[in-house]
Amino acid sequence: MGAPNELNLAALAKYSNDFLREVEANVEEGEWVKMCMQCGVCAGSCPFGPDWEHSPQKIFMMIRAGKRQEVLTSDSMWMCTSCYNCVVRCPRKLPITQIMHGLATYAHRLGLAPKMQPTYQWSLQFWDNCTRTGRVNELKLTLGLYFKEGFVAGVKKAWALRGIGFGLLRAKRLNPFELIRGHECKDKAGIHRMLKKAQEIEARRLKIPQFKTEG
Amino acid sequence: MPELVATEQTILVVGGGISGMTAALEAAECGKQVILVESSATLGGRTALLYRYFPKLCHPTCGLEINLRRIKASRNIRVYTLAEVTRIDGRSGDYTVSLKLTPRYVNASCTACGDCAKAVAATIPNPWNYGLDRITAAYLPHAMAYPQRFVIDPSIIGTPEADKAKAACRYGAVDLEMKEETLTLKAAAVIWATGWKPYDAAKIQPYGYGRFKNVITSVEFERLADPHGPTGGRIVRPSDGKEAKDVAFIQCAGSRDENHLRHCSRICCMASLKQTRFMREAFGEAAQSTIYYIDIRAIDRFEDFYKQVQADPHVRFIKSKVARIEEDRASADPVLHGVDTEGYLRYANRHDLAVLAIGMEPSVRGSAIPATLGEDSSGFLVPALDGAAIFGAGCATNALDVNRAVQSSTAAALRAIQVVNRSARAET
Amino acid sequence: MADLKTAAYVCGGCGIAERLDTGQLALIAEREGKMNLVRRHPFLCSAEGVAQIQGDIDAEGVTHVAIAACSRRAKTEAFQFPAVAVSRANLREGVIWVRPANDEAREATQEMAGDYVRMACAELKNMKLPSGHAETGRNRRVLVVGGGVSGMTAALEAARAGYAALIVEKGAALGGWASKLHRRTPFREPFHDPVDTGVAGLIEAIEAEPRIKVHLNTTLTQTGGAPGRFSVRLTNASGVSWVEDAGAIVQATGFTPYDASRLTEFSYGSSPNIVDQAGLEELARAAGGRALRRPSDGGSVKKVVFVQCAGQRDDSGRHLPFCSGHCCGTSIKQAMYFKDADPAVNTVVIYTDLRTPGSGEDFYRSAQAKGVTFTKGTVTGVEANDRQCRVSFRDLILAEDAVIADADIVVLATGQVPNSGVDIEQPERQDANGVQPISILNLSYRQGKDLPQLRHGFSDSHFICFPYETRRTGIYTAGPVRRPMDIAQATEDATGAALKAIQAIENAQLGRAAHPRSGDLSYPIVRLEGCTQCKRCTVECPFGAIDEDERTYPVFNESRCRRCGTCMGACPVRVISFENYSVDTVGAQIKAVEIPDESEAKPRILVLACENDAYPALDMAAMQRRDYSAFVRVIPVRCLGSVNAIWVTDALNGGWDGIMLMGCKHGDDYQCHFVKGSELASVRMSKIDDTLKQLALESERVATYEVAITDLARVPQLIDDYIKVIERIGLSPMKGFA
Amino acid sequence: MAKKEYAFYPGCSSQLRGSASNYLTSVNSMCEALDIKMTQIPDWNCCGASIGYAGSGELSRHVLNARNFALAETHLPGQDVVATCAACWLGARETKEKLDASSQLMAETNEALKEAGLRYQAKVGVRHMVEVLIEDIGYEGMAQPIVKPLEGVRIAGYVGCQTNRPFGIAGESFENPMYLDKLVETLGAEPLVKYEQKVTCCGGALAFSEPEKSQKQIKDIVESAYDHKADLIVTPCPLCQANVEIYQSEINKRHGTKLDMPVAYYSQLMAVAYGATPKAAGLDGHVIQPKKLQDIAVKVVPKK
Repeated sequence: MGAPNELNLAALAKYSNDFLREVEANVEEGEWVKMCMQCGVCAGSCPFGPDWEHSPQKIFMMIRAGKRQEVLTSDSMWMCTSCYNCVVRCPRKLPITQIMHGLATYAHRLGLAPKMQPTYQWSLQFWDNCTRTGRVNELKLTLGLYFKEGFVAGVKKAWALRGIGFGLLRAKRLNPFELIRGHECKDKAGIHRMLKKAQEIEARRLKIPQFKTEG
Repeated sequence: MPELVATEQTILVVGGGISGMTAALEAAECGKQVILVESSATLGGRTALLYRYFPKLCHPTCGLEINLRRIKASRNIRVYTLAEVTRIDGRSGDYTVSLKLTPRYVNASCTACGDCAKAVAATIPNPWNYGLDRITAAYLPHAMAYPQRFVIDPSIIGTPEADKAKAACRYGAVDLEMKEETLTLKAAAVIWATGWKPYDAAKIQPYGYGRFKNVITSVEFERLADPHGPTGGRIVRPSDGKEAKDVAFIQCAGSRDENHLRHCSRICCMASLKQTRFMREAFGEAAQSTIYYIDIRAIDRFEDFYKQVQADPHVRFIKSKVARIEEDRASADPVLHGVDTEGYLRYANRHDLAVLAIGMEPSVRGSAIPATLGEDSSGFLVPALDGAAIFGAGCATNALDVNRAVQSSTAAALRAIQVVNRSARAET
Repeated sequence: MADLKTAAYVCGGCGIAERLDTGQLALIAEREGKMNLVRRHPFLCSAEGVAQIQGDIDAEGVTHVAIAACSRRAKTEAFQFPAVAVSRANLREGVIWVRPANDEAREATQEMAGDYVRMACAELKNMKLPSGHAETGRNRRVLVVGGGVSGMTAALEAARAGYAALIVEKGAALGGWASKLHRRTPFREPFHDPVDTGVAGLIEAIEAEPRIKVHLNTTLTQTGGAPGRFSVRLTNASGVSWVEDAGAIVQATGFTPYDASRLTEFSYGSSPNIVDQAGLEELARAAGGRALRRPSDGGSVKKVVFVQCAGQRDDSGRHLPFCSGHCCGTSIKQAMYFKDADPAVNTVVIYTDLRTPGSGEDFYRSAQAKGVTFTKGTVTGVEANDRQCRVSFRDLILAEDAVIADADIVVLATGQVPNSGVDIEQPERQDANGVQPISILNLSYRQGKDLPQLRHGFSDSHFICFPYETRRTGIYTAGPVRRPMDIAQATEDATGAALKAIQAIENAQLGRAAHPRSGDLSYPIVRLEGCTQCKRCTVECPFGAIDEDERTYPVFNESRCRRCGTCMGACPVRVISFENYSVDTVGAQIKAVEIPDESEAKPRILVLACENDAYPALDMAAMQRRDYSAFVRVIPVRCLGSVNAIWVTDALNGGWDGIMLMGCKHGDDYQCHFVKGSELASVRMSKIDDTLKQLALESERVATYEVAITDLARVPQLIDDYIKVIERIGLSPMKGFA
Repeated sequence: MAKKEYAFYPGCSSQLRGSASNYLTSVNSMCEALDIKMTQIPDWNCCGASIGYAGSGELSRHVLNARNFALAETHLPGQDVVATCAACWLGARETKEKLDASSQLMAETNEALKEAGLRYQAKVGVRHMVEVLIEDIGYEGMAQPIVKPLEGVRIAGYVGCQTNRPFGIAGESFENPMYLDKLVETLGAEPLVKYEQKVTCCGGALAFSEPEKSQKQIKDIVESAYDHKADLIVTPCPLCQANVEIYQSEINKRHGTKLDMPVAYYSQLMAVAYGATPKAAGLDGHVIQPKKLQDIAVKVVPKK
């Protein structure tokens, strides 16, 4: 078998704390990752568990094993419904939901998040939508979602879901006027300044390039 | 046992389980005067409620019989049951202890003939079977009970039931006028061997103990397997009395968990491994056990036993902390949900019965130990640093198996003897 | 016995009077039992009943009391008359509680009770109140073999209780294994960091303790005697040899680390960068709190890999099959050496089951908080070049083969091999390190130089409830020689062993038996003039209590004896007996029973039941009112090993129809409190067939059973089934010949 | 008794003309009957919700919530911030706890708030409407105004996730919370205490991005209610309400089921029991009509 000098760099990074430290420094609640004892209760508690590739506990192990690329490009974090089952059951009290969100945010900031992951897109749109006026514009948000894959696809989807749409209209729970003039905060400008500042501060603290808000 | 006048030479042992009995006997057999205090109606403690010990699968009552015979034969031990320490004052070599004696309503004349039990109709949940069955309110705790003397349950005092018991006793042993007494005695040293209690399984919400009939604890399972137990040794489901041939054993039920007990309770892995043998004993080839675990802690020579069980094709090991249990509405089967973390395999396993390998909670908190005696964050007794002669023994000091508990109590006995001998030398 | 005065008391309480004709029983005691004094009482265990007995003892000079009431296990406080010999006829648990209360049962039940009264009287007349042995050893010093943490603790704790102690250490200094450590794992909260080993403190305390004497560079070259009077020849490095006396011995000879060079799969020895846990402690001590350097070139360390269970929990048969218990905690501690000195160092612990029981879980958490990485995996290989090591393993969580190729140091967590001396069963056997052990105690005992060993060479007690009960009375083991353990447990263990040593000293001085017949003053008395030097007693004694003199006569060492009576059972010429338990006390009972002739078609079955398990099981069956045949007569025996073949032949000759022997489980997981007793008995009984042939009797007439104390449902069943067997083969043809 | 006053944080969905506007309507009627004064935090803003994480990052989320706190402190001093939406409550409470715990976060947050001319002084308490009802009013208090007990209505209490975990209602269990059942009982209806899907996740915000997966969850939630012969499902969360109600038609298309289970807010039950008209109870805001409630709501009872 080969002596170390013949080994590739990827192998060298294996099972060092480099990536773990990176996560601790840059990911919300990242300092908890090292405390996982691999019991798997989070994996078994997740409602979308069957649908994702890596369970939280496995993600944590991958972080310790130095699998930076696999972790940050994984779609698993984006499957979190924020149900907090894992959090209340974790015997080590890890704030798993927050860590999953944090990893997702970090992946996005590094531009590694899986572009076509629907929840990824949805999450960005939501943030964009709610921060534009300070309040969510539900109609624009919904339509925005329908039309994100282009106009035709959007029309198709809207048509497919027309039952729901009309139902909500009838129930006065979808308001056409929102397209023209939706809810908004008076001090929009203040909110924008405040959020811009927040992102500067965070970028400063995390020593990473401030990321662009899309749209 | 002769009447003893406690003196500055006396060693007080609190707790009549295997640890307390051991500490008392080892000290007494060194020639020391010992007072052994037990809060329940009989000596024996938790181990008297076990069917078999790991790894030998021998019977706890066998060792209990020997220890009881040693106590009967000893001229140095005085036993108080239904007695609780309410206060300890003084210092090493010179303690004054207050004992609260709860009435048994049966005096020393009792011959354990059982006529009172025949006369009484009222029943209570059987504390010696963790309430899995009921016993008449006039009862002998269990076949090995010592003192071998009946108890009239306080719940029937002042009712006609109690009078029936009194009327039935031909030896004037039933004394309904008994009152709570307080006793003050002197002791040179105190050994605190108050043991442990099973962690409250209902607090482990995802497992539905208390909500789902067929989710029980490992200590309850022990009673099911025991011929002295509520089912006469038949392993059956609480919901429908059907034989439980496919049983799930869930490790770390309350242990190694910041939401419950922070410590590892040490015995649970071994207890479950042992209980898989009960399954084979009861159902032979039809038995199926599954152990859900994080780490199997078959420490030191127990590894041999672990290997034996691993070799049994009727026992399955899944490395997983079970996420939740759901009850099948029709069959009342517990269905376990979780993930086998060795390679990430999701499961939803149906069993006849789920047994929670329940954690060990020290029964120290709330008891009358002087402040100088610390408890650690898990509630275990820690040695006093101020030279107090109050020594922890057994599971009051750490999560221990029987063997280690006995080592610990034997050591505690010597520490107490050191104090007695010191004050004796000081006097002479 | 000049002033022997016997009295029998028949109790009518607990329904005895309703179910039995106590008048007739009293008559039996008087006419057949030949009791000087016979009384009936409606409630004998009452204060006033007891007072009557005591009165007779005081006023009438009664020396022997037969109590016909409940089981000998019941009402022990009431019926405690230390000044006289007492026998008990079990009319309650033994008769009325196991018999249906109806008329057709009445006659047989009454006969049963009658016989038990006859037996109690017969036994009584052959009993003496044990007086205790005259010359007892009075040496009060504890000799401790081994100067490690266990040994030093045992000596110190004994000294603190006021007893002198003598430490014999073969090495040049005290401290043992622990003195080679940099730090140890914490005993008490907070369980966060490695702490001082405490060895220096122990040594200081020992030097400051006037009651403790220490001999370094010294070994035991001969150990003889018994509790209270051990005589030990010591020899030091320069060959000087002398004798020291001791009252009891604690063997705390510790362990030797498993030889890592046997772990070829992990290339131990191929590079200084692959070390075992001992090796890492050396490095840590050398570094003295500063960052550890890479052994090969003193380079700085970036990554350390800990391989758990190295050569442990092994199925291949090449290494240790067991788990050494402390190693997970030790690796955690050692990983902290690195992390505490430099958090940037990567430390990876590869384990299959992380075993940190109790508060060890906190220590585990603390290591994780410090950034120690734990990986569930199995290591398949370790290789090294001049600078770095390469660890190949299966990551069990990520389910893939993985490699750590840049480890600066690899630590192999190897196990503990006990220093338990020579295996007396197979003296040629090498230990797990392939070393031929030399004796530690050099006992001059008939049965071998060292303590008997259990699985894997540990000299542990077999008993779960009685961890200190070795098979050599007065010699107790402590620490890792007993079972694998860490310092915390060894300290506790040594303190307990010190107590047992002190207890042995106190018992020996008073001539009292040690566990399990604690306090028993009886001891084996041998009529040497009748002895044929057959050596059976010396060979069979489970406790090696009997030596042989030059003419191969048995030499009894009372304070080594546990009073099981195995020697008595072994003796073909019946010259061994105890004052209150002998061939006669049982033999007389067998003869006292009334054997009906064939015409009555009432078989008589003798049950010899171990008093520790089978007899309590019968009692508890009775407490649950489980009926069994009225044809059995039960005699409790100290141990089935004490059953002498003559009892069997006498019974058969006397017309008994069958004999059931109920003893404890034997074999690997034996439950016999005297270790070998029940096994020996079953061996002897397998040979009884010849006797049966001589008497032209069916082999079924003698049956041996393993009975556990919980067999309360099974025992009555066994009895009733056996009755069927006897009914099948018919009554004994021997009736009437007696 | 003195009027109880709170700083009301309705949140985006429950505001006027929002997808849960009928929740707001019913809450108003309920509070009126219970003599609770809810004053909206002037110019309140979105909490960022649990789904906003990709774009937001931690600090922005805290800043959004802190802005609402600061506004409440200024304009409604001494009043607890009370949210009716589970996500708003969760987000707000998480921010409060994080800021209380970390002086650094607190400093950074205020540094950002300064841009909007605000300052958060860590004085506000953050609570969910359900907490107010249970802790400040109590079940007996809630029983007081009942004029139309909801007799004979079988109701499955669907608690969902975010009012239950990670914070939950004091004294309730994460796995089997009982407060909705107790409330239902208080109102004279029949609680289905053995309803298994109490705390099953409806998919939350992922109902939009992962419809198939979410609808699988919703299907379980509704079918179990049918198994227990429920007339309707009650919930404290607007997102749960929306998901579980409006996707039933989709599920029927997808799985050929015939789900038609009304899903109401606890506040609607209370409003109806307190004698509100169907409109005042927000019963007109449903895609699946809660007939049993409507029948009771239109019943005329003699004025007390």
